[in-house]
Amino acid sequence: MVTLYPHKLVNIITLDVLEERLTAMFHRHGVSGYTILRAHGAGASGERAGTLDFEANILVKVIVPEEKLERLLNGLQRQVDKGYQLTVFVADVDVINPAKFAGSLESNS
Amino acid sequence: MVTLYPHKLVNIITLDVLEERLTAMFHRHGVSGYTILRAHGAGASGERAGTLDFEANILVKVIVPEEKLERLLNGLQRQVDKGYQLTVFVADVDVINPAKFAGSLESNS
Amino acid sequence: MVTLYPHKLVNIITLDVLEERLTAMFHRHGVSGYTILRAHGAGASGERAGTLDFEANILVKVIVPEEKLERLLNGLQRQVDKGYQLTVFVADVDVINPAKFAGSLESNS
Amino acid sequence: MSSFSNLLIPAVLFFALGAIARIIKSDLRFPPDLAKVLSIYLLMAIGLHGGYELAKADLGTAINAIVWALILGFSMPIVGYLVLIMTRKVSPMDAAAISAHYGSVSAGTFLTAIAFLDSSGVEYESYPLIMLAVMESPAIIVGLLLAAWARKQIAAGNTAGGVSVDDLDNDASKSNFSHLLKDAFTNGSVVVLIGSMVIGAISQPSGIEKIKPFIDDIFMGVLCLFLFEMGMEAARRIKEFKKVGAVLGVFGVVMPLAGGFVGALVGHEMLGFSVGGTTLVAVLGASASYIAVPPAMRLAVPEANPSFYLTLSLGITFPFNVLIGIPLYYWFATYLAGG
Amino acid sequence: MSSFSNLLIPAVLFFALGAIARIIKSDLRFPPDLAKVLSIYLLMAIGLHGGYELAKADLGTAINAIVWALILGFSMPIVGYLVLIMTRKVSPMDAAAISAHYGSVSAGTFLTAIAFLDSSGVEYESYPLIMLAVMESPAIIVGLLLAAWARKQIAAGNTAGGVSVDDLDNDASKSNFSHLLKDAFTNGSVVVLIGSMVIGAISQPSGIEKIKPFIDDIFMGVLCLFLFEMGMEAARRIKEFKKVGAVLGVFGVVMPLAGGFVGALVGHEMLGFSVGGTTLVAVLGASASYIAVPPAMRLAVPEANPSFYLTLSLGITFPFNVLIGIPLYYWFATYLAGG
Amino acid sequence: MSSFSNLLIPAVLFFALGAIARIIKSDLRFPPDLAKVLSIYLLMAIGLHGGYELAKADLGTAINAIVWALILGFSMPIVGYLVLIMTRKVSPMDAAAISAHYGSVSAGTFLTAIAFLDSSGVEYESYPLIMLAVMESPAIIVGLLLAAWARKQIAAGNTAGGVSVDDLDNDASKSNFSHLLKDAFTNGSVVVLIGSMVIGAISQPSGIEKIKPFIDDIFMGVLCLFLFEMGMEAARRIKEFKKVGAVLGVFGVVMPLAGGFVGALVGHEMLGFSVGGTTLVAVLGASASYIAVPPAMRLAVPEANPSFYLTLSLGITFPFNVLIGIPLYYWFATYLAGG
Ligand SMILES: Nc1ncnc2c1ncn2[C@@H]1O[C@H](COP(=O)(O)O)[C@@H](O)[C@H]1O
Ligand SMILES: Nc1ncnc2c1ncn2[C@@H]1O[C@H](COP(=O)(O)O)[C@@H](O)[C@H]1O
Ligand SMILES: Nc1ncnc2c1ncn2[C@@H]1O[C@H](COP(=O)(O)O)[C@@H](O)[C@H]1O
Ligand code: NA
Ligand code: NA
Ligand code: NA
Repeated sequence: MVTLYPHKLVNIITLDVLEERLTAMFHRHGVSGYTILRAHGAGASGERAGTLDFEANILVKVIVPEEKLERLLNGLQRQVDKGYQLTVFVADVDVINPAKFAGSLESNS
Repeated sequence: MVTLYPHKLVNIITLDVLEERLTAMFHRHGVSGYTILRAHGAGASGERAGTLDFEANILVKVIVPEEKLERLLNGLQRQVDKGYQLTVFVADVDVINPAKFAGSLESNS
Repeated sequence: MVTLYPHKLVNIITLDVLEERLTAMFHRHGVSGYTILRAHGAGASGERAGTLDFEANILVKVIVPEEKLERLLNGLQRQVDKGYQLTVFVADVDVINPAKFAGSLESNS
Repeated sequence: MSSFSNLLIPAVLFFALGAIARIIKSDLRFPPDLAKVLSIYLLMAIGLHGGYELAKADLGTAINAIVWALILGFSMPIVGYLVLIMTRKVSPMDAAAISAHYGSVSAGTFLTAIAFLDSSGVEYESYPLIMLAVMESPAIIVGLLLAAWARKQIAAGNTAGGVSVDDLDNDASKSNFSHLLKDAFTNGSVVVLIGSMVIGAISQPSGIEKIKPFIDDIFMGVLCLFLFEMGMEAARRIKEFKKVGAVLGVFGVVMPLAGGFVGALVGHEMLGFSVGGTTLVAVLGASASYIAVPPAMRLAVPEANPSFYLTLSLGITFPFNVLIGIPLYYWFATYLAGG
Repeated sequence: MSSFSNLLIPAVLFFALGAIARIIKSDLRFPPDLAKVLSIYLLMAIGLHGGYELAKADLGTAINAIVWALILGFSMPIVGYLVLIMTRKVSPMDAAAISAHYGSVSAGTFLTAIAFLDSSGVEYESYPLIMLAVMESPAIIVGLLLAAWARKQIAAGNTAGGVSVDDLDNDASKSNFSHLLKDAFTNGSVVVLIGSMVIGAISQPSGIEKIKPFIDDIFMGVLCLFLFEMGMEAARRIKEFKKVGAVLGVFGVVMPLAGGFVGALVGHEMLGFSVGGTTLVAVLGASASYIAVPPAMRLAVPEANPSFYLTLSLGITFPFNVLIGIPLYYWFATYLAGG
Repeated sequence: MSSFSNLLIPAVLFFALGAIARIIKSDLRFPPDLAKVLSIYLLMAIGLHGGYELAKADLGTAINAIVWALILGFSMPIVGYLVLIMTRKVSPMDAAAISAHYGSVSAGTFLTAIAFLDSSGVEYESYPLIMLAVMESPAIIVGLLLAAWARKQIAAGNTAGGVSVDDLDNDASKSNFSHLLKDAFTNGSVVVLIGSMVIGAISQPSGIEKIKPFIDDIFMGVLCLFLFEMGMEAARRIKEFKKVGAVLGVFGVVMPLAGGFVGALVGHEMLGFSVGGTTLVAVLGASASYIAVPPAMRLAVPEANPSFYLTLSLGITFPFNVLIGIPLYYWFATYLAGG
């Protein structure tokens, strides 16, 4: 029988051009990894059709143990305060291998 | 400390060719935005490999405050009744900026 | 009013080259379908930039009724035991059409 | 050369290679957007080329060709629909969606026919090209009309479902039938093809000269790449043959034969074309769309089962035409010319 | 030929076709990565071509051209900024971001001008090409400086927000201003263009000969495809005109006219170029970037509203230059040469 | 020309430009699917070209070349495996996966060698091309055999893990070793290359003539674009050098030198090729696969650490061969011919 361990999945929808800025932040915030998907969409700032570099969206997914959530959200909030548009939402997920999410990107590289 | 506000995330898996039809519906249903990802997959209707226009999938994500959920799901159900194949699932998510999801696409444009 | 039925959404982040291996497994495990998105990312094994075949990620989503979850997770665990790197996480979702997820891919084709 | 030597044309061989790659279960995958880019290129190139030629052509013959293209495009889906209903193997909605594919045309098949004629050293008129452009839309429209009619019949005894004009929830830009018609004419393939034809016709010759290497020299190679991928897609579809059943499978061969026969007669008798031009009109009659029409049917006739129309047009009729049909229509055109 | 016959150049016609496709709400969609691939190709081709020519060119004139490119690239955003602030329609941050676009250049517009000159049989120097490469970066830098200055002004009365140097949370590789400068020079477009120029200049002639068909023969066709897509993008942006307002809309036409006027004077008076070369320098002055600068501003000036700079550069100035500006600058260059 | 002037070939310069772009941390990014499309094109073009030439070639020599390709492809991974095991720096699984890469070949390196010979005006035989096609698969098979053997050794003292034949959960189409062999032959790269060779050999000459501009004229330019991107990828990998360690790093240089030496001897002594042909066989021996083999190892030897084989083949051996190896092997071939 597979045991499940509760974690938090932080989702961030933002611009493709901010990818490097975000991943640099993840390295500083001790998360163990991230996954990025290309997206398009629309919201308060209009349509982002995704055909030109400057209006393509990405959906970023970061799984963290509950105790790292606060720090990550604070980091994201600071980016928002600076004017970067991030659409952030958090979900509960269960993982099968909690050791994977305890480490940090920095220690890997 | 970042406060989290519970919302609903509606996910819709459907055909790429229906994208415009769905987004037009979102404009009418008062949601504040949407995010679309390209996908492929398989289900009861066979494989959708994504290499030709007519068999590419999309995964559509719409975050709404709880009170708008019913209306959106009803709209989606009506599309299903007309014969359009939609795979719909709903998840609980927490957002950091509830004001973003209270508005509507119509009022933006 | 639309009724919602609780299900499990199994997410798997893995390499693009393992896609066929996973989908073959889904056929054997009686799931009703799957959806696959292309992704890139980073984790303990370094960066997967997605520009070359051998380092592109996929995000696989499989919705199953609760009673099928255990069997699917066991199948995934066996792949991990063999050395295949899978990042697996499970979420609770509600579907509007439970009949869709009761069937199996095998019976379709 | 023997009329069956089309099997030694690179374009046809690449089509076969794609099919073989799929059959031996190769892990070869083409990127998702490649087919789209290649088909935009092909439509742009044939449009420019055709427009340039047509600017020098005879107006009377051009109008005549357009009229016959419209007649073929409107009548063939109706015939197909009636035949399909008579088989009692598919619902009226399926019959409407399938037959729309056969009224329309396949640019891939048309281009393979051109490669065939080129490699046989056979001359051909440029009018069939304008017929290709014209025939994309009418079949879509007839398909929508047939589906609307079938839907009304069904709704008479059953009030649920269907795209009906008074449906409150419908997007204003979609529900209305006039908007569905508009969709048929603003279809992406139609816009690229007709737009490029107009540009080819009105551009300064020096400008056209500058883009010739792009649209002419590398054309055949790009077509090979396109047919390579389409061979894989066709082979994937043919596996679903069993779902479709023998009767529909036969339809997927008989319908192009009938369309090719009628097309050849139109080309020879009505339009007075040479053997090459007659072959091309036959191919227009015989071929079924698998680029422009399937998405249109997905959107406008959601009640139809896509397995049927995709397997028939892409899995059966397309390979049949490429491998067997084209030399056959050519042989028939030669026979007509000699008769 | 009449200087307004540019409307019959295939490149311009495809731009118009793209705009029309969008206006009639065609469902035509280009794959997300196509614009990127096409612009890498175009930058690579013009870089190689230009580098090859420049290797044979006069060093003194080349340096002179570079100096004037720097002067234009640094001064134009400052002028634009002051004008925008005077209109009182946009915030200082918006003014900084918008004006950076006008100091930089649009390779698409430049290439359309070359197509125009080619089809008019007008000769031109190769120096404007090196100016194109040089002008990408200074404007970005000035934009950043203006934004930093505006941010400081705002921060004087308001401690919240903004990219400030002492912000603890900042990524070390981003927060620092010197790193923003570095970004301006390692910008992808700049690297492809300057890298290709160097390769074109130092490669063995036999090697260049082998890649000529790729960079020369198919070039105009690829440009047509690129402008086809850009026509669609421009038309999508022009719809947002109402958000931008009339005053800014006027800026989107007057700024390129002023830039074209100044550029033509520089080309003719300072650099002594022919009518063709003068026209190209005018186009450099007139055009606004919509490939390299928007992402840079998104990243470095997040407080600015992208609707403003995108609608102006892509939706107004770009089509204005392609359809009206280029023949106008050419006419003005002819006038200067004759005067 | 001096044998080190390969550094002035555009293809090599673009490789360097890609590496520089990455080193200066440019934000230049190529779309995810571009490398795939370019490599399909390159394989198709060299296949067609080679098949066309081989149809005119001598059967005896061709068979001889194939036999020697098989010998090289089967023996080199075994030698590599033994050397790696002796270093005691990697596990047996890693040794199996790494050595499979060195038995196989890199089309990018091979094509750069052709650009080098072309620009030096050196003639070469077409047989090495068929050897390229033949050598893709054997190395994969040997890699699988070595891994299976290593796995068995490990399993003797440890029952957990590994792809074992009696594993109940295995997909029937994967678990079975015969299916892994099948995978080696239906590998996408192999299908495109061999399929195109057959098409090139059997097509009518008039058909091949029509696709020549696509496969010949624009070939070098496309290769430049491909190497541009591969330069970026190689530079990204070389950063991981420290993870790999000095001993493995040395292996990444010594192994191609040994392979190039052996390959040159085979080309000159066994096959009697000219200096050009001998250079190409040396490159086949020296180069390591980074397109076909890595995905195959990911799938079949999941226990191996990809960092090792990717850094070695893509980050070390590939740039070494492109920048230093090719002129060296050419010099050695000249020496053999003169000796
Ligand atoms: N309610 C929503 N649901 C899903 N995605 C959204 C929503 N609102 C905004 N987004 C995404 O966030 C991006 C930026 O939104 P905005 O900042 O509101 O313009 C949009 O392009 C969408 O991709
Ligand atoms: N159980 C499932 N889990 C995840 N995605 C599914 C599932 N069933 C269907 N889908 C997705 O929905 C699409 C249409 O499914 P269907 O209507 O069952 O053919 C498929 O192509 C999949 O992308
Ligand atoms: N904490 C995480 N959050 C989101 N995605 C992750 C995380 N860790 C790993 N991944 C994804 O899983 C892939 C493989 O991870 P790893 O096996 O840790 O190298 C990465 O390339 C990421 O796409
Ligand atoms: Na037809
Ligand atoms: Na400018
Ligand atoms: Na080798």
